[in-house]
Amino acid sequence: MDITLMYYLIPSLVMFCCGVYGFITRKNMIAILISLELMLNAVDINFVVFNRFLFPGQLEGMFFTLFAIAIAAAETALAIAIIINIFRVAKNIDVRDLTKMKF
Amino acid sequence: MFENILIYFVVIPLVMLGGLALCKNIKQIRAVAVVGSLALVGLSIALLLGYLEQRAAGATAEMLYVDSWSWFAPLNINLAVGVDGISVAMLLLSAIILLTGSFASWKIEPLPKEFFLWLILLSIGVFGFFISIDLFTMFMFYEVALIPMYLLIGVWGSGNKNYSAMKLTLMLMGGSAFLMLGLIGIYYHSAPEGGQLTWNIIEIAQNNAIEKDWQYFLFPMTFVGFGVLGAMFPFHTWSPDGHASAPTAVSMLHAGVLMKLGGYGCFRVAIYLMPEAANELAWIFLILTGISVVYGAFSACVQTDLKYINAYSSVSHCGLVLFAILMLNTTAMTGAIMQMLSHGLMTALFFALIGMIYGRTHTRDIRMMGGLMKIMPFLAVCYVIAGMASLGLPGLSGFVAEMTIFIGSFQHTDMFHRVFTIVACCSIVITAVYILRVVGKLLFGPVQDKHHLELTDATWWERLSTITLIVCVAAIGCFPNFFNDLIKFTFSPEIFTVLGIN
Amino acid sequence: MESVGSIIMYLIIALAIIVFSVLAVTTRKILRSATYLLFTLFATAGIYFMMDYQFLGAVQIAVYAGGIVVLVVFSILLTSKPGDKAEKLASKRRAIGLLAAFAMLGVSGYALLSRCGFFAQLPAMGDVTMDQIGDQLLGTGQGGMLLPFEAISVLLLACIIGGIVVARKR
Amino acid sequence: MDQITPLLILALPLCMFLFLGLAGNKMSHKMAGILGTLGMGVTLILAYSTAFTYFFSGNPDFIDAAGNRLQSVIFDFTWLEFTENLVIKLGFLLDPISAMMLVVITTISFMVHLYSLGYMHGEKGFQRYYAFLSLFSFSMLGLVVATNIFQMYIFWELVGASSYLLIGFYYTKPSAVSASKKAFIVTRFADLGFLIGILILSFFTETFNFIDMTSAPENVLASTGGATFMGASVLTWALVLIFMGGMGKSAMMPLHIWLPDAMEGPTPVSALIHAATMVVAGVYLVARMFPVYLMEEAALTIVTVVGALTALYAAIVACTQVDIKRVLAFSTISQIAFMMVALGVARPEIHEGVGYMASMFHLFTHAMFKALLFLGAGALIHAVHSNDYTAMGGLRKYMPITHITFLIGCLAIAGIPPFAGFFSKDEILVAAFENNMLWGLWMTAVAGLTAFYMFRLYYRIFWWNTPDYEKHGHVPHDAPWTMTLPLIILATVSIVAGFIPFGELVTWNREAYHIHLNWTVATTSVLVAVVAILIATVMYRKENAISDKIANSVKGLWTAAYNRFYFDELYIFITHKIIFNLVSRPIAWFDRHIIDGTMDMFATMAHKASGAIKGLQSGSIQTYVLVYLLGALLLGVVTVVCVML
Repeated sequence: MDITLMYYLIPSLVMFCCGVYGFITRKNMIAILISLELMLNAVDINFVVFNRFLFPGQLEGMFFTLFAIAIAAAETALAIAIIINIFRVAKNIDVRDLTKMKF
Repeated sequence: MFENILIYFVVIPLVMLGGLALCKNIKQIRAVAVVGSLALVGLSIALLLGYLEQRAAGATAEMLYVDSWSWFAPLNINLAVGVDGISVAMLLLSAIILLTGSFASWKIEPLPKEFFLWLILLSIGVFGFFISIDLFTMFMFYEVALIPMYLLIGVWGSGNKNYSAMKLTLMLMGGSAFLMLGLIGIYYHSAPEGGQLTWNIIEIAQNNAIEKDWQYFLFPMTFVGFGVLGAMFPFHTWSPDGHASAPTAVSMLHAGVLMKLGGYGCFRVAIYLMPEAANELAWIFLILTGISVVYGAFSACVQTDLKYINAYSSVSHCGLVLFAILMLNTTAMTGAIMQMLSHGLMTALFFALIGMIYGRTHTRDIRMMGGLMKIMPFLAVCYVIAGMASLGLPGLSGFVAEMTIFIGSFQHTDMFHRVFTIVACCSIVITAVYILRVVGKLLFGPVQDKHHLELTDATWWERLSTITLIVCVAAIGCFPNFFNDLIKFTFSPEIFTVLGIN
Repeated sequence: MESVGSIIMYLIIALAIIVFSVLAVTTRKILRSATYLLFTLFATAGIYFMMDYQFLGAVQIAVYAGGIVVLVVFSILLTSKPGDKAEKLASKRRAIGLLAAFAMLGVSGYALLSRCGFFAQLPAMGDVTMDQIGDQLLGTGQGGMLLPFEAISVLLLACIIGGIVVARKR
Repeated sequence: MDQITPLLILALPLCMFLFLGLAGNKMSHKMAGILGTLGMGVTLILAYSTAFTYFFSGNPDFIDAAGNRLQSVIFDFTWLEFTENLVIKLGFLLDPISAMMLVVITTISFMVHLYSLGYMHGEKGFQRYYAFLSLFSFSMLGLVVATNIFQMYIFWELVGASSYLLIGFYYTKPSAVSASKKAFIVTRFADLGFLIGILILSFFTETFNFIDMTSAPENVLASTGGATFMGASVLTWALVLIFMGGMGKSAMMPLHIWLPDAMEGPTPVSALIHAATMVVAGVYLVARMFPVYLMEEAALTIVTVVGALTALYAAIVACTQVDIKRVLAFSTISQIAFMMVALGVARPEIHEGVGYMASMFHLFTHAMFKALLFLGAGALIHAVHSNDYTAMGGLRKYMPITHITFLIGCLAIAGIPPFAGFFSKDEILVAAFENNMLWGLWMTAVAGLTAFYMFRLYYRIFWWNTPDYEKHGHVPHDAPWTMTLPLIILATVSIVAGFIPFGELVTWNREAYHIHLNWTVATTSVLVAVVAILIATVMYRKENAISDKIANSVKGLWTAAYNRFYFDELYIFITHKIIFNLVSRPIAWFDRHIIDGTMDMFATMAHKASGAIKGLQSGSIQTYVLVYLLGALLLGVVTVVCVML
């Protein structure tokens, strides 16, 4: 049995769909963040496997993943800062209850 | 650029804005406002004299002091200026009303500095509009004049001011939307045989450029667009609410000058550039404006708020302006411009007086007041004079304007126009009814409220403001031929002969 | 034909990714959710190793599993008491989520499977050395990534400052 | 003739108005009164000299070799130029009627100025009063010397306004305010007709100028080209509409309702404006346009009918009124109607248009004796402090001068020779008889009624029984000389004015005409008048119940006449119930609720629409993601399906 490109894409797709599901259904902001990370990861995998299978000599896909990881880290840090700040003010991190900033 | 006198009509207010920004207290603010508006009055008188001199020397061009500076070349937008007799008269009117308006808001509270800033910004729009002969800059100044109105009413107004400010702004903006469509349409059809498109009014008019089919579309657009500001039925309802809520000086400037922008625009753009369509579609608007005239007057008969009465009266009088413009003959159109001048001055006088009375009695309901002649004779006498001007007493401006309109309109060879003229004539009786009703209730009779007995008569700045306006009203009323000649020259016979009208 | 070992390896990794992602979004305890995320991330790192990108795998473990998840866990501990359970999902909400997820799965899966080009074999590739990575990451030549690198670094800086500013006690 | 004198005649009162109006508050009552009176006195002298020059100087500008008087335009300034032909000029037209009017106006006005010094003594707003009097004099003088119809319209409006101001002089009194308002609005309504008439006429003739119109009235008729409107010729329409303006000012039925109420003003004002000068403006207007009216028989017939009806109506009503000023007011209406009838029946072929001459003659004499009567009434009111004759009686002993002068006035108006009224009224009756027997009889009857109600008034005031004046604290006595002097002067004029050879001076075609009494008509009318006076003597000389019995026997008619045949109620019904409640209020409602409601509805609709789609911008990212995803998937599916197909 050959492990072809497809075999890597399927789990990544499942992971992405899980991310979507989580993102839409969860109320806890951290849970949403986790779902977001899942989706990001799925995309990372795709970058890497496409790079590896289709353009083996080059490294752009890998670099993009690298950057994505960096950005994800930055984004998570910032998101968590915001979450904690919100928690401090509202004692709650349920997205549906946080409507104060809406016009 | 600065050798053209016209540009100073925009420069002086700009300098005033700068001066105001530096002001520290109310005295300085007043000084800036009065000195600036005096300068503007002086400038407009200088312009009038210069204009007459040039005409006397045989200048026959339609517009004098014409100049143009490129502003945005790809769309051929220029800052093009030029004046004819009408603009000169309008500029003079605006300057006078700005001056008297400054006096009338001598004690404006709160935020006097901001108030004058917006007021002067508004006047930039007005002056800019009257000196422009480029459709785009004209429109731009038009908008500059409209926007400050929102804040002026919304912040310094009285009563239901938020609603009124919003309504006024939105309705006028609605009109602008039509107008913008019309103006852009004119631009794109300004050169039907190819060549450079232009926004310049004179060029478009001289080439008689716009194709007839397009005129049928563009004429209603522009006429309605400006007509909204001219309080044309059924787009007049912003006027009562807006005027009722606006502070004194704003009411004065708005009814006195801003509504004239509508009439002026209707003439300068809609009719001047698209005479054929104007000729053929006039009947629709004649009906509407004819309704305005009578309907406004009837509505004014039963109002109880002084400002509402005057606002409906403005609807009636401004309706007469548009009515006369649509008659498309020299006499009636001259009358229309005279009516603009006359109405501008006398309605400003009215609003000034109403503001002063309101400032004392804190009510505008005529049922709550009475016998003011005894308490504040000066203001009451001025009010009677204003009323007399409004109902067309000879020797004051209203009579001259109305008669010119009626005579001119009746010269139309078409039966329809003549019958409508007679309908419009009826307004003079109704006007008498509502004016005398107010005068009788407000000024004569016994004093209604004992507290009113302690009120004082006009202060010196109020006297100055009203006397200036009364003198102007009487000047037009007594020496109409001067203004008549000034205005009449403008109506180049060509546009009428082209159409074969009169 | 792959070696049996790599097939088994693949199966474990794929299974782990699928199971732990599903668990991560379905569990009602937020701390568990974070843990499952950690496992998913490890599994992802496994894929990177299988792809012969050792460096990337290491970064994945170090930054993601080591950094981000720890941050997440900390914030969870800061914002919720242990044993807190998310309330049960309303069935409508879950239905919507499931619909979106499955629709996504269906459409994308169909698109994947209908493309036979994706059945490509794993081509041979030499090891990616650190030299190569370094040269290319900070290079300006063909495939050089200096500009994005710099941009990312600025972004990171901005995030650090932003994080401090936002989270700072007033 | 020099231009300075005529210019001064107009300018002096105007300057006096401006001066007194602006600076009046700063000066004392006496000062203002004397200034105003002096100004008017100078104007009087100037006007007299002008009229004298016109009639008797023999200047070729004024009279030609054949003895025909000429119309002479002394000056004519362009005031407002509409088109080349339609120009409003302010000028000074001197011809027999304007010269006569100059005399009438300045005489009465001077008398009133003088009289008011006493009558208005100590009133608040004395200076204002004199300012308004001057304004009125200016406007009225401007009206009569108008060279064109538009100048006349201008001054027509100005007299209306000054009349408004003077009626409302006691502005704290609600009745005065409403009377002034009524006067202005009713006459304004009539002026609308006048204006439309001017519009129509000027549209066809392309001129405002009186001389152009009246010297060649055939051209006026020809210029309309036989156009008709609703069955009547356009010229008839124009003339009738212009006459409508005259009806308003001259208080012809049905536009007369303002005049009785106008008596709310000070009495001297009533004498000047509402008896002698302004109210005859309508007659003057028709006389001015008379040659044009001759072109349309129908228009003249309308003038006659309106005049005749009004004359009878006003005479009947006058028989029942209690307020002495109202009796005089209705008498004025009736007498003006006489003048209208005279114009209406005048034809060139009847004694060379004697009606026209009679009308002007009556205008002249009536101005004198009616002003006399009003000023007399003023003296009475001044003495008794009441307008009602019920508060008077037996006053002949207390106020001899007033009594004699008032009697002279009554005799004059009743048409007893040799007083002025006899001659002028006689000419009117002659003209009426010559035109149509019916009109002659009708007007003779009205003349009889006139004699009756005047003497009814006279007896009720000066005879009847004497109330106990002492009880009320003051005994009536004659007024000071400033008030009695005008009475005496006017009484003298009323006695002698009838002997003025009017026909020599004023005729329709300005040719001299020798008046000769028609003895039949004269005898009849004098007989009727004497009988009427006798009846009045029997009924009212001493206190008795005859009048009450008669009143009770025709109670319905009496009540109706007492209530002026309910014209006021009719007007109030029309204005309040119909115009205000059925027109204005619905329009105002329509404006607020329908028009404005539509505008507000647009706003509300925009508001609602944005409210409806606001939910889409919930700010919930989860929803955004869901929508985005589903949308993207949908697009994907669509693409796939398209690719497959």
